[in-house]
Amino acid sequence: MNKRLFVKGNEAVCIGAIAAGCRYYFGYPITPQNEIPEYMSRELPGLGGTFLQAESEVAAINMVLGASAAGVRVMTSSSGPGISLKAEGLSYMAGSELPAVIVNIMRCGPGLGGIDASQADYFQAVKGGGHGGYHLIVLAPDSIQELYDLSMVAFDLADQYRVPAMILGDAMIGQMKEALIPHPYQPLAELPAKDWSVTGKGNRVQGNTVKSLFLQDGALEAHNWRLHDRYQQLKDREVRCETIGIDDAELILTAFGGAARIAKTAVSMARQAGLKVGLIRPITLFPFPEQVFRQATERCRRVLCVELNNGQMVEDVRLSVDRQADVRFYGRPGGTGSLPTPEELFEQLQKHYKD
Amino acid sequence: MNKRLFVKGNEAVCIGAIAAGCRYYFGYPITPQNEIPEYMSRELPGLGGTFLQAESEVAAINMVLGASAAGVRVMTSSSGPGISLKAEGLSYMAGSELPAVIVNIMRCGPGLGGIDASQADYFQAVKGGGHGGYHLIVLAPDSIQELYDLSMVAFDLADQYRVPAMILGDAMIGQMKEALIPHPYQPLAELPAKDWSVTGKGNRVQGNTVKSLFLQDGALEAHNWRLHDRYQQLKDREVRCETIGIDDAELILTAFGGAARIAKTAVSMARQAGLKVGLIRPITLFPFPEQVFRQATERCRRVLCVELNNGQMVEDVRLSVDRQADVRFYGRPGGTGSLPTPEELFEQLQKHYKD
Amino acid sequence: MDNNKMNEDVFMAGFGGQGILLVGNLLAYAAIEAGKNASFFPAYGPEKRGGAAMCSVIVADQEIGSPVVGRPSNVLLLNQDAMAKYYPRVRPGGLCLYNSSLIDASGHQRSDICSLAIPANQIATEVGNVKLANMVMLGALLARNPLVQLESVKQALDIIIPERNKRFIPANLQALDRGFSFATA
Amino acid sequence: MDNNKMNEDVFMAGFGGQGILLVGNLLAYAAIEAGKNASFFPAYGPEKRGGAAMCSVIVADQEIGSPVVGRPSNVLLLNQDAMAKYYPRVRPGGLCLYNSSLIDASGHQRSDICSLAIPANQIATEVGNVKLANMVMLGALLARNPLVQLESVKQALDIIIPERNKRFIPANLQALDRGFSFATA
Amino acid sequence: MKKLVIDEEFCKGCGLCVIACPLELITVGTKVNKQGYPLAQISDANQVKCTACSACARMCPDAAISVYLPKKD
Amino acid sequence: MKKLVIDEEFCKGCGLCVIACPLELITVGTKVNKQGYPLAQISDANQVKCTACSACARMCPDAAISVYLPKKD
Amino acid sequence: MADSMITVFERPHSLKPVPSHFCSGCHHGTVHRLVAEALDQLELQQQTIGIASVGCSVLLYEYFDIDVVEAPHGRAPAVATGVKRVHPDSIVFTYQGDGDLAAIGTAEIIHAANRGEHLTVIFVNNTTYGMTGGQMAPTSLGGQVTTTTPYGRDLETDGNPIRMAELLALLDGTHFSARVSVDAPRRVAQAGKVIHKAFEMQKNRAGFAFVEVLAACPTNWGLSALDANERISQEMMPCFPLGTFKDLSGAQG
Amino acid sequence: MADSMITVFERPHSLKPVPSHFCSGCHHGTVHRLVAEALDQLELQQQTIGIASVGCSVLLYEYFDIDVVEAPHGRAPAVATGVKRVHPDSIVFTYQGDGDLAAIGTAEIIHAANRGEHLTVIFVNNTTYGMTGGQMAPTSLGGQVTTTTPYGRDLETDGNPIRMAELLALLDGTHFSARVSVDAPRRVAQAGKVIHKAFEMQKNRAGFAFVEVLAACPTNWGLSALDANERISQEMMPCFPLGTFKDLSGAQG
Ligand SMILES: Cc1ncc(C[n+]2csc(CCOP(=O)(O)OP(=O)(O)O)c2C)c(N)n1
Ligand SMILES: Cc1ncc(C[n+]2csc(CCOP(=O)(O)OP(=O)(O)O)c2C)c(N)n1
Ligand code: SF4
Ligand code: SF4
Ligand code: SF4
Ligand code: SF4
Ligand code: SF4
Ligand code: SF4
Ligand SMILES: [Mg+2]
Ligand SMILES: [Mg+2]
Repeated sequence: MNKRLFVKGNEAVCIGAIAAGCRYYFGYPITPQNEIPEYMSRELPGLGGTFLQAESEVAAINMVLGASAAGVRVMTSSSGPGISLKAEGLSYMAGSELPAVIVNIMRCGPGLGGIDASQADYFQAVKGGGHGGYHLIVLAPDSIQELYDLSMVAFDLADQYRVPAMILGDAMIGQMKEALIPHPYQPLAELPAKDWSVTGKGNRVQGNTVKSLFLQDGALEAHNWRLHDRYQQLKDREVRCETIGIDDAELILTAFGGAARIAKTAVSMARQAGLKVGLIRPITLFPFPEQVFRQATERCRRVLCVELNNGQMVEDVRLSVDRQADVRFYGRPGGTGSLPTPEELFEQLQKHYKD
Repeated sequence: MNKRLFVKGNEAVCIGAIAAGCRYYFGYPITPQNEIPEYMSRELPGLGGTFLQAESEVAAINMVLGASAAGVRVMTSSSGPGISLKAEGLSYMAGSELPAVIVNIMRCGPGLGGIDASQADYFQAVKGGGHGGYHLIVLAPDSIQELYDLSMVAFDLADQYRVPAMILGDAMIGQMKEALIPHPYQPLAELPAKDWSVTGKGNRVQGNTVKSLFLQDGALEAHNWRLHDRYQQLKDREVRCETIGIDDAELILTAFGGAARIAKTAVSMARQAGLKVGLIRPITLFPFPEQVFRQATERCRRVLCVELNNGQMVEDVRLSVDRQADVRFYGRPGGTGSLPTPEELFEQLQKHYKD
Repeated sequence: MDNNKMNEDVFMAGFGGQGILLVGNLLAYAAIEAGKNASFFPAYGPEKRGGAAMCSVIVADQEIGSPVVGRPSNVLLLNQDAMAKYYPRVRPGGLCLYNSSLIDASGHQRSDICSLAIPANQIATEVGNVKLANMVMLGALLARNPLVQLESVKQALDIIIPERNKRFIPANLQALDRGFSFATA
Repeated sequence: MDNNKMNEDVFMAGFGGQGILLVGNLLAYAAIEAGKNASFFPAYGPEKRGGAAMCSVIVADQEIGSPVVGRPSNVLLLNQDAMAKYYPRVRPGGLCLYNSSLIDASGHQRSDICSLAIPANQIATEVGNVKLANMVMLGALLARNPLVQLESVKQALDIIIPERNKRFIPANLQALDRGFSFATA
Repeated sequence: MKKLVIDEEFCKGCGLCVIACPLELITVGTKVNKQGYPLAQISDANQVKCTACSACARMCPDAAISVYLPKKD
Repeated sequence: MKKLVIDEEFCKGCGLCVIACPLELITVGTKVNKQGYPLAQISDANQVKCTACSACARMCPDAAISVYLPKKD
Repeated sequence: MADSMITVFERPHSLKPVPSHFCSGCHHGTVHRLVAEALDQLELQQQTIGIASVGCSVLLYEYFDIDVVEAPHGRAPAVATGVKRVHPDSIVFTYQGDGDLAAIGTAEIIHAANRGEHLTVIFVNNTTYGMTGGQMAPTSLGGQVTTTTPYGRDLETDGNPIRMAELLALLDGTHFSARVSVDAPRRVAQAGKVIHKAFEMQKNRAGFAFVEVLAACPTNWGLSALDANERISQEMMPCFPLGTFKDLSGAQG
Repeated sequence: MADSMITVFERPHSLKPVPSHFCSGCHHGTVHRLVAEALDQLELQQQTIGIASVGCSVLLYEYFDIDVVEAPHGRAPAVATGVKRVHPDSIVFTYQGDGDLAAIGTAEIIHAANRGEHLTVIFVNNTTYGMTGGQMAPTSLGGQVTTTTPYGRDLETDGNPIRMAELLALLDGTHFSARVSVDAPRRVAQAGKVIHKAFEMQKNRAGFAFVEVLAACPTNWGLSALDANERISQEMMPCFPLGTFKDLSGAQG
């Protein structure tokens, strides 16, 4: 066994990124993700990379846009208000087909809200916080190990599909520590050369142009369908999902990220209490594991969706399940003192198991 | 009959706003909505109001936040990239329970995209472009008259529920001209006094505080449930929807805003061709007319959703319809030369009518 | 849709500066003033100058659905590019007037529509200003399809033209008339 | 969940500056070094200083689910506020150690848990620094519930403490020992 | 009668009043308030010496100090 | 042989070259290019007078003007 | 106090009688008091609207007994503009940290100044992001170690300490711009006078008034309250000279 | 041209041989040519990366035969920072309008300058938002009628024309800042020299170089090309004086 590290989630995502060859980070401080810029500021200079604290999140995402256009792996991170400010830049990156990794360690909102764990940015991440109907790849780790692993995956998927990838964590996953077993970076696939990137034209016949403006008749529509195909490919090939005990389940609990961690304990409690409860934990939120839900609910008709918000992923669950399924929701929108406990979720399981 | 005006949609929304007592406008130029700031810059000074061209959309929405906190009716408008930049401010306004009207005359994206009509910001408007899981009231006019009418309604609903209201138009509705019959402003309801606004403390015992930060144990959660209740009230009371010929329909077309205008002609063509086609046109996108869809689809099992995007409202349709219903989608993401024609939609109706 | 009722669409295209949007707007406005329903939907190229310009006008008795049509029934084409792009889209049975001063129609022939060559630039120049070609075209259209009365258009012109340009009205009226009579003849 | 396997949770609370996060982290780290699984989950009040501080530690043989528990089995409470808020939440059958130097427990009585008063500030002051009360509490906990060996914690301390503070290690070890023996006695 | 009143609820023991006083009349002691901060204090003897110049009060970041003078009527 | 070459594809008839030329050698005529712009022009007579000072070319916003001089070998 | 006593110095009325959450020795408390004193002296409390920014001073409304709007990070000048345009007769001030005003809020402060908005801006420069745990601010000094410049701020790559009072003085809309410090009693007194003036100018409708205050953040500087206080004159002032960089209070408002 | 001719003046190679979409008499064309000339002269075309901004000049990549990234409105300096940090040996320039740089992009330009990013910034000041149809820009003159100041820009409420060259000169990271004009042949020549220098400095790794160019927008000014050209010296220069406001090119880079 490799030596285990004992680190915060916020650090794990950096360790993974650096292992995956990311040498550029642009960001702006915001709680509860400050350990990310802080870690990068310590490590990147020694690796010949660049850590730059931007003047704002708006500037940061546009520096990321520039660095990505220049052909390198680059990352930014933020939370709540900062992610909102990146919306325009993200839309431009999606439109310009620029890969990058954006980490959102969710805090609670709306507005200034609070710095505690929340999952209220699900819609923003998955349905597109910015304008113009693009998608991000959205990955939702539920452990420090997975933050590390998915950090690498995020870079690979982003490069492969030329779609920006978001790691959607929350204050719980970002701030907690647990063991991490590092392993060497192994790209998911052979990745395409970035021959579209700007480097100075050099001996190329044509200058490279990275842009999202399409003026010719039909050009923008064609571009959008091309992006749409890309999203379809992601749906076809890149879904990731963890399931526990769904084969004999009478009730399926579904949750992602931090909520899934709490849910896992609740599910164990239920199993110990003799309830046949299973778990579906989407790891990719976009692409959403639609098939898993549909198939599972062909047998097990009842699903309880648990989120740290007032109900967001539950819509994607409802859109995915078999027509006969009965999807219920339990959520807490977060804030100081408002994290649900395993006991509380166990109670919910008991309740929804019965009626 | 009142004298009919012949104006652009962008002007109609201003005429309505001014009739409803809006005297403050803060915005930043962007095509295809420039007639809005231009109209306001001409009219507001003479009415003792303030037109201010902000240094950016970010500044504009925060000026709106300030003016709303100060207790007046205030409006801003933008499109695509500019609306994305307002995401943080909108989340703060939602969190601070500040009423205001935000007009989005959608252009196509993602990124810089193009200035033609699109509806690709549906998700952004309806699911929350900003962080923290709030909602805006979202109104989708499909005519110049309705732009005018809903402009007033938007102010009333915003004030009544203390939820910011968005008018979601598109370049087609914003740029086209047709007749407008003005009528005097009549508030929807007796509106609550803005005793929460900042005016200088004066003789009040307590200073008023407009904020979205809640630090006490449980306070933010309680605040979110309070907002959630407000959203539920909107769903219960404020749904608006137009339906045409759904009682005997074998196929229901659904579309909003500009797409609905094109659809209306296609539906007439279908009826003339003897096809029993109906139309559901959601006017409020949030609250979404869930009941209308559910009831209509208890009888008519097939729905074709048409949008100027790759498929967004169709999700809300699917979430609303009867379990037996079969919801299909036809969309074009927009761009120069990519507006669907009535003939094209008629063809789609024929196709989906059959198989 | 009640077939006894009127529902007419007009599509016009040319390049920016030819006054396409102006006559489209004028026509729709005249229809409104005449108590009909009308919609006007402009579309520009990205450039402010020199790019393509086009617009759709619908005039109807009943409520107007789509302000755009895929295959327009009445079409005014003011330059060669517009001819190339939009002539094929004229609805079978429709009417197409084209500015023969700028358009070489030789490559474009359709027997399923009524095509009419209007030497609009030439007529306009005769009236005194080549920029009035748009009015000539509109006059010609109204001769062939009286969506609104020529008179209504003339009155609308008086309202629509801003004070500082009132002196150009007579020339505009003349251009309308010349187009009208050209197409009537 | 296999009942033969270990799965222990510890919750600690006090005010910022009492070193709650430090001992929580230390305990979890020691468990990791000892080959177990462990999670550490901190929570702060909004203020950097003076506000409340708390954390949860889970030590287990199997995979850890929730890093937080609603009703913790092992609880360390370091000030009066923490006592008021968290004493009632100790799981029935659980263990609660409280810092009796700062806590007046008179209003708090439960017969369904094992409560243990540790005069942590006093013992720490005897060791030489009131700030070591956290170590005293941890030592005491380990005497009552050997989630990890005291020895492992001591080794972990050596790794965790940054070079510039190494000189404080002996006092820390002593505080751990004193807490341990106080609770063993 | 006291010229200098230090409010124990507000004081955070920062010591800025101590360095502000030209006569070095204030010290930070060991007594702590309920927030856990040690408190600034002035002895009765020093109260007499105090010139009510307010330098300490002006420096206090927590507005914990009030200064008074006997009326000279 | 021409010293001044005005590219008809680029010229937009703005007239800035006209005012730039110290010798007033250029005019904007009535001939239009395919973008519809009237074109700047220089007569053969003026070609001879042209000093190739390039003032016109420097002013031209559309880089429509090239200037040449016969080799003096 | 007893009737026989004259009050020489007291907690201003515009401050609520509650202890603050600021760290021991944090100068935010001092600046709060100076603002409250100005409001008291000018009798503006009832007509004043404060705009809180995001930073350690976000809880303005917990301490000032006035109406307050909480602005998003950096946007206080825009929020203030909205408020002031609606209530031109009220007194509107923003209270902003250096991260807030000189980083994310650069555009908003420059354009509020450039428009000559009738605002008073209190700018607390403590060379760091206090609230988020001591990251580099645009005002951090060369070589300053922060949590995001662990090897010291490198002027080549991390940028230079930015002098907002001088920069804003250049704009036509700025009527007053000064830099003060609160690290010694006489400088506190001077700072008080300048802040007073900046509010008085607004009362007189004299346009945009800006006061930068050099302040200590003992916690994130990793210094004791006294050492932190000392750092202001030792390290900050050489880079951020005190002074008045523009004063049009004599000119017509 | 024939072998017997010497080329005195020709379209620069770094420009593609395509007509532009700019209006007749628009100075964007002139500035494009000057930039291309500098790239030609310094032989930088192959290593240059241009950052296009949103405005009438967004189509930079249609005209310059170089690599280009299109930045969101106002963010070109941030995009350029990202590019330059990755390719420190390439030449990176932004080309921005006055709405882009002096309004929405204020924070980005100030901080790029303040960091001393090794960039060349070409700033085309035409006192209006050209692309969107002639709205007020931060640089619009007092009294200027625009589509959003229909009664003329009122300095009291709409703000003052902002002088970016002077403002940026104040920042420590700025190594060069100048204002030029292209309204007369000799000024075009001078502008060319200044732009050349701003690129040369970057080649020499000398830090942030800024060139503001006064330019005409005949279309939105509602003037003929000639009258628009004339307005530059008549109306703009009194407010925006030409000159070099900072030049550290002599100093160590
Ligand atoms: C958009 C956004 N980005 C980042 C943050 C996180 N944040 C809160 S306060 C702060 C900076 C505080 O520094 P400063 O303005 O100097 O105030 P101080 O705490 O030092 O007084 C930051 C970055 C936020 N709340 N919103
Ligand atoms: C975020 C955003 N806001 C607004 C716009 C619309 N917009 C496009 S260009 C422009 C301003 C152009 O003015 P300027 O920068 O001066 O360039 P010019 O066209 O005058 O050269 C604006 C506001 C946009 N594209 N994105
Ligand atoms: S008022 Fe003056 S003399 Fe008295 S304690 Fe304070 S500083 Fe010292
Ligand atoms: S300055 Fe104030 S807070 Fe600090 S020690 Fe003195 S009285 Fe206490
Ligand atoms: S300056 Fe250039 S574009 Fe203008 S008229 Fe002369 S050649 Fe033509
Ligand atoms: S080169 Fe000189 S002389 Fe010749 S046409 Fe041009 S400006 Fe006139
Ligand atoms: S962190 Fe710094 S700025 Fe914030 S309250 Fe503490 S000392 Fe003051
Ligand atoms: S609108 Fe103005 S800036 Fe834009 S191309 Fe035309 S003249 Fe140039
Ligand atoms: Mg600060
Ligand atoms: Mg401009």
